[in-house]
Amino acid sequence: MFTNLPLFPVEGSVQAGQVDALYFFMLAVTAFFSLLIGVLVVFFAIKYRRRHDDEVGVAIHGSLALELLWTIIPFFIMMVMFGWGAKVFYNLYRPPAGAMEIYIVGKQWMWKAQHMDGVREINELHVPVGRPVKLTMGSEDVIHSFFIPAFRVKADVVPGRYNVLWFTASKAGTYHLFCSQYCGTKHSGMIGSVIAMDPNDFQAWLGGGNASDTPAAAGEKLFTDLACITCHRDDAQARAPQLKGLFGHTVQLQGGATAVVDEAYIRESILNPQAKVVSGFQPIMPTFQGLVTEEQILQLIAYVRSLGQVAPPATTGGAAPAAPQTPGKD
Amino acid sequence: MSDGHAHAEHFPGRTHMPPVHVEGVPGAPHAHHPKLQHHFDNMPQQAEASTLGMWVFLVTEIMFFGGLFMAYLIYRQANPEGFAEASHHLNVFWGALNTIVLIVSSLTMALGVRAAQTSAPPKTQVFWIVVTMMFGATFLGIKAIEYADKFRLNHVPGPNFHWEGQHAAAAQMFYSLYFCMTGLHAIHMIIGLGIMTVIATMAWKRQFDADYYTPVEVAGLYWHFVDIVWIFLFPLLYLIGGHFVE
Amino acid sequence: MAVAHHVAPKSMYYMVFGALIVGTLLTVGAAKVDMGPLNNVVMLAIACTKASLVILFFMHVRWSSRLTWVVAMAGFFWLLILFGVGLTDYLTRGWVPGTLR
Amino acid sequence: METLNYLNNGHGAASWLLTRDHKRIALLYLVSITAFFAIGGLFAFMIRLELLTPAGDVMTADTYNKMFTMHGVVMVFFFLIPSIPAVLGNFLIPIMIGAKDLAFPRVNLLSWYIYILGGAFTLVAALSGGVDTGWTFYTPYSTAAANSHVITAAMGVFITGFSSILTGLNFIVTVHRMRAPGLTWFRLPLFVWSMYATSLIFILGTPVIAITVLLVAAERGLHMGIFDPALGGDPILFQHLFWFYSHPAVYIMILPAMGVISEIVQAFTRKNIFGYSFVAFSSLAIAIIGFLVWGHHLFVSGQSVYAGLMFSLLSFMVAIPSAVKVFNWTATIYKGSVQLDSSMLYAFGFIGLFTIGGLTGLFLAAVGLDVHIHDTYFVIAHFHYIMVGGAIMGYMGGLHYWWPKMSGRMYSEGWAKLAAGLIFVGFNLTFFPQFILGYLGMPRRYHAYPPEFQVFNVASTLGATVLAVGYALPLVYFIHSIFYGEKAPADPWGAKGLEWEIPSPPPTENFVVTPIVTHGTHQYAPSKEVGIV
Repeated sequence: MFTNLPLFPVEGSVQAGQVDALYFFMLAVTAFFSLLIGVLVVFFAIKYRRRHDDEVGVAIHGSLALELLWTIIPFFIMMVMFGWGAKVFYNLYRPPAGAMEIYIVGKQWMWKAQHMDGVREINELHVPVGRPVKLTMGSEDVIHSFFIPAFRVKADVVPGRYNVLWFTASKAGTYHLFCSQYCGTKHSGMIGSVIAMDPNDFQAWLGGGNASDTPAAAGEKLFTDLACITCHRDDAQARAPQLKGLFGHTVQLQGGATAVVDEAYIRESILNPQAKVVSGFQPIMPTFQGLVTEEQILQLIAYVRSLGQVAPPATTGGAAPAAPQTPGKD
Repeated sequence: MSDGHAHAEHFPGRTHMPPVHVEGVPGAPHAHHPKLQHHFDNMPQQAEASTLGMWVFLVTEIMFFGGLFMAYLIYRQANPEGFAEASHHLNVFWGALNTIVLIVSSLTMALGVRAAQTSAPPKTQVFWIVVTMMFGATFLGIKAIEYADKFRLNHVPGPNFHWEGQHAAAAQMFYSLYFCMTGLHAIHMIIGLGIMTVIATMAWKRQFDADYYTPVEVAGLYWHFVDIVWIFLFPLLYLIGGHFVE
Repeated sequence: MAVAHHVAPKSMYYMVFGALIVGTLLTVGAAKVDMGPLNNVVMLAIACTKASLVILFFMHVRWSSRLTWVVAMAGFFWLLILFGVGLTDYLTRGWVPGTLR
Repeated sequence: METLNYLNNGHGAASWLLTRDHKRIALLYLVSITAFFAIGGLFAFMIRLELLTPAGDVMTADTYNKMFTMHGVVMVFFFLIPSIPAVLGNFLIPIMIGAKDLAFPRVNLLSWYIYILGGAFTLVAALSGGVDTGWTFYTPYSTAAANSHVITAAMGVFITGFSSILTGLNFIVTVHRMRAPGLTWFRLPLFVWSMYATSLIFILGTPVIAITVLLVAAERGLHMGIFDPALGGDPILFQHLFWFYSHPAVYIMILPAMGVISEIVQAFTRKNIFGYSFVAFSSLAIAIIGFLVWGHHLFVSGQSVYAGLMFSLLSFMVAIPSAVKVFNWTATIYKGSVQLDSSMLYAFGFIGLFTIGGLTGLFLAAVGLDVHIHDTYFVIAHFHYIMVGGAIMGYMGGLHYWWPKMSGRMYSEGWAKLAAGLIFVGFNLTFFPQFILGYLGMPRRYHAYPPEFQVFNVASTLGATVLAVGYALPLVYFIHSIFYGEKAPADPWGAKGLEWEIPSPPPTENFVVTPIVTHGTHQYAPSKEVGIV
């Protein structure tokens, strides 16, 4: 698929068309103004070239009308560019509800992907064509950046937090995956492929893949192994909040604040449990900083999610495990 | 400032001068003050340039500390409880006492500048500057006591950091900021003491009078600025919410 | 001509000094009263007042040229730009549904 | 019998190393900055050499990473930022405002020594094994992961910052307090306006990067942990603080060049600038709005979506004063008396390349489009059009324009035109392909790359070779002119301005009699309003 001299990247996603449309619009406008300036400068330089040594130019001090003209016209053109760019950006960074979810972990110097039904990949990412895919991304060490040129999407992967990226592949094919934030020695080796497949092929690939435990199942196992279950339990002896049906809810914290239970909150609660303690509980949970990897944290999150959430993603096959529906009210 | 300065609002700095000024021609009234540097026209121009220069430098100092205050702002709004908990382990008494010590030193500094302004005898000028330095040193002494305390309690960020309370991570962040901010402030105090030593020596050599006291004035600006930084550091570090709980 | 600078009476310096000490004691006192979020406001208001007193009187800005005023104000104004524009990020994180803090 | 001037008034090393004459300090800067330009250029050449082939086969990945880091650090902090201000600004500001020297000559000399000290730290870091963090020192890579001399390099940047601060402080006080009688603000040469605006950025921005790299050093050396995610620290806060200075730093580079271009365009059209006050105030507008746009470096970092939108809007705003300048220069050429000497060729090159650089900046300001081209070669191409196509073109133009004044000698105009042409062609061949590479998706800082990107990389390396020849030529003919060039008259170009009224080279205290200014610079024709509205 790589031709020898590409001049323009393949449009492999729905987003690519939106970005390219803006690109061509800006290219046209800026080419016009570059040519305008270039032609005027060259034309004036020739027309008004100095013809004898003591010639001087005509004293012109300026023109308010012209100044206003070339302030206001660029201003409006730029407002169009801004508005258009803002619209594209807003779409690029607002994942639709019900997108197929994949967890990504970046570490020096590889990309790890976990599909919700257990398939894991390294430096490859298989996605179906025609379905929104949402990546929740964390980093083990330094800042990386997940970049698929053919999809025109990119987001930094920052240690200590999750960033989200989404796209809908529109054309089957194999595309470059680059790390675009400098991350050390083998930064240029932190590359891979994104393989967009027809939905049927994708299902076949999932089925024939090296599926292990789903993240939720792996998370459940961890939940027991790390003895989380001793405190987070369903009965009256629970010394910690019950996790069933918690995801997506707003919880009341000590000190009066509230927090929405999302990926970021669960992550913080595992690594820095004292930061936001749910009211009515003692701050007794130990930190798991250094005891769990980023992947394991994501598995624990998948497990908590699988215990039920407010608005379960309307996904099937390859998405989050079917979750028991809980009423979406606090 | 006097009439001379009022003009400076409408004309550039050099309009104090008669319009045509030929080098070395008598008639430029202050051209021969021994402290006038060759590239200035007269004493007021030189004095104004120096104070303006110090003010511009203080703006850079504001931005220099500003980066730290920004970090403080971001992390405190992210961990209000952790910061409060960490702050409770600072000794409010020492902090308040040091604030008062610095305010006293600012007063004596201001009186020192005034002594030079009014051509007071060198003894008086030196007296005020030395008193200022003594209070500055007192401040650093108290700071040293506090630092020693933190080292003893292992509240210094790094591998040996130990925290007994609930918010260990936030507390370590707080103390990272505490040591950076107060440490940088202390370095400014030490530099201030160095400057004051020079100023005191110059005052002792009878270099300052009502006609020429720019160095004292400029050094005073610096000293007061360092005081202002502490005026903000004290409540922000020592008095974070909830001292009524105890 | 060089004695252009305003010489303030000693009594003024002592009055400003008194105000600064009172301010310090007030801050310590206010920290012991539970006013909720107002505690921070009161503390910062007192600190700003104290700083203004030092700048206006001890640092002679009260009698200085307009340029000095502008320079002094510019420093604090730029600090507010750093804080204000920087906070637009921190205070709006997670506002768009689906994005995380 | 040579008359006494600043060059022959005192001989020997001490007369230079202890000088307080702004003109001699400018020459000290000229020599040291040229040295750093050569070092930075050498690193650039190594980068282009490696990128000739897709596989990383010329040097190891670690070496390559150190090469682009040192290229960035040296070029940004030790060449571009001080270039025009410290050389041309130092030399010209006192002369242009009719003063004998800057307000604080000793501070001026001190700032050169600080610059050299900071440079020494950086060179020590380079020679003792290098730094591999990128010139941006992003945390947590720089604080936790990098295994190179980060602290030494960070201290180099920290120290050099004070050199910038002192230079900016000196300029601001000088412009406020040292102007000749009658030289009102609106009679100032536009170069002085642009240097004033630049100085504002120096004093308001530089301290922030100073404290930021200090915190990186503290975190790395003392394990303080200000940006450490494990303690709840935010690596993105580093980026905010870093770019609060480092984006305005781009305007530190381009504003002085704009000032130079304004002077050259007026001199070589023998015509006063079109819309003086708009050009003057647009410098201030760029300096001020430039402080509000830093977040466009964080568009894909995980900064909030709304902050991204705001920074996008503000980034578009800063383009308007730049556009105003370009339109005004174009209008100035209209009905001028245009003479295409080498300085003017550089000015034309500047206008063309800056226009492309500025307009591609709009692509990066459009936040939805930036997501794709962020951290790709599109960005590299864009900022090299601004920094090399803009700032260095301005610097070269300024050097050619004022060289007769500085050295007292004329250089070979023919060679100079050839060099200007080579630089223009070489530059475009080097950097234009990188726009295409960037949109194709080639990320920056890549040691090895997929083979389909090779053609453009080869073109780029070829261009870089031409560019290197173009930059080497002036070194040769400028040095040649010092020994063999014919003596320069006071005003070789028939230009107007205080600097052209004193001998070339100027006497030590510039003016024997303090000038009295009655009108603005560059008034060639008797003033009459020509309506074109």
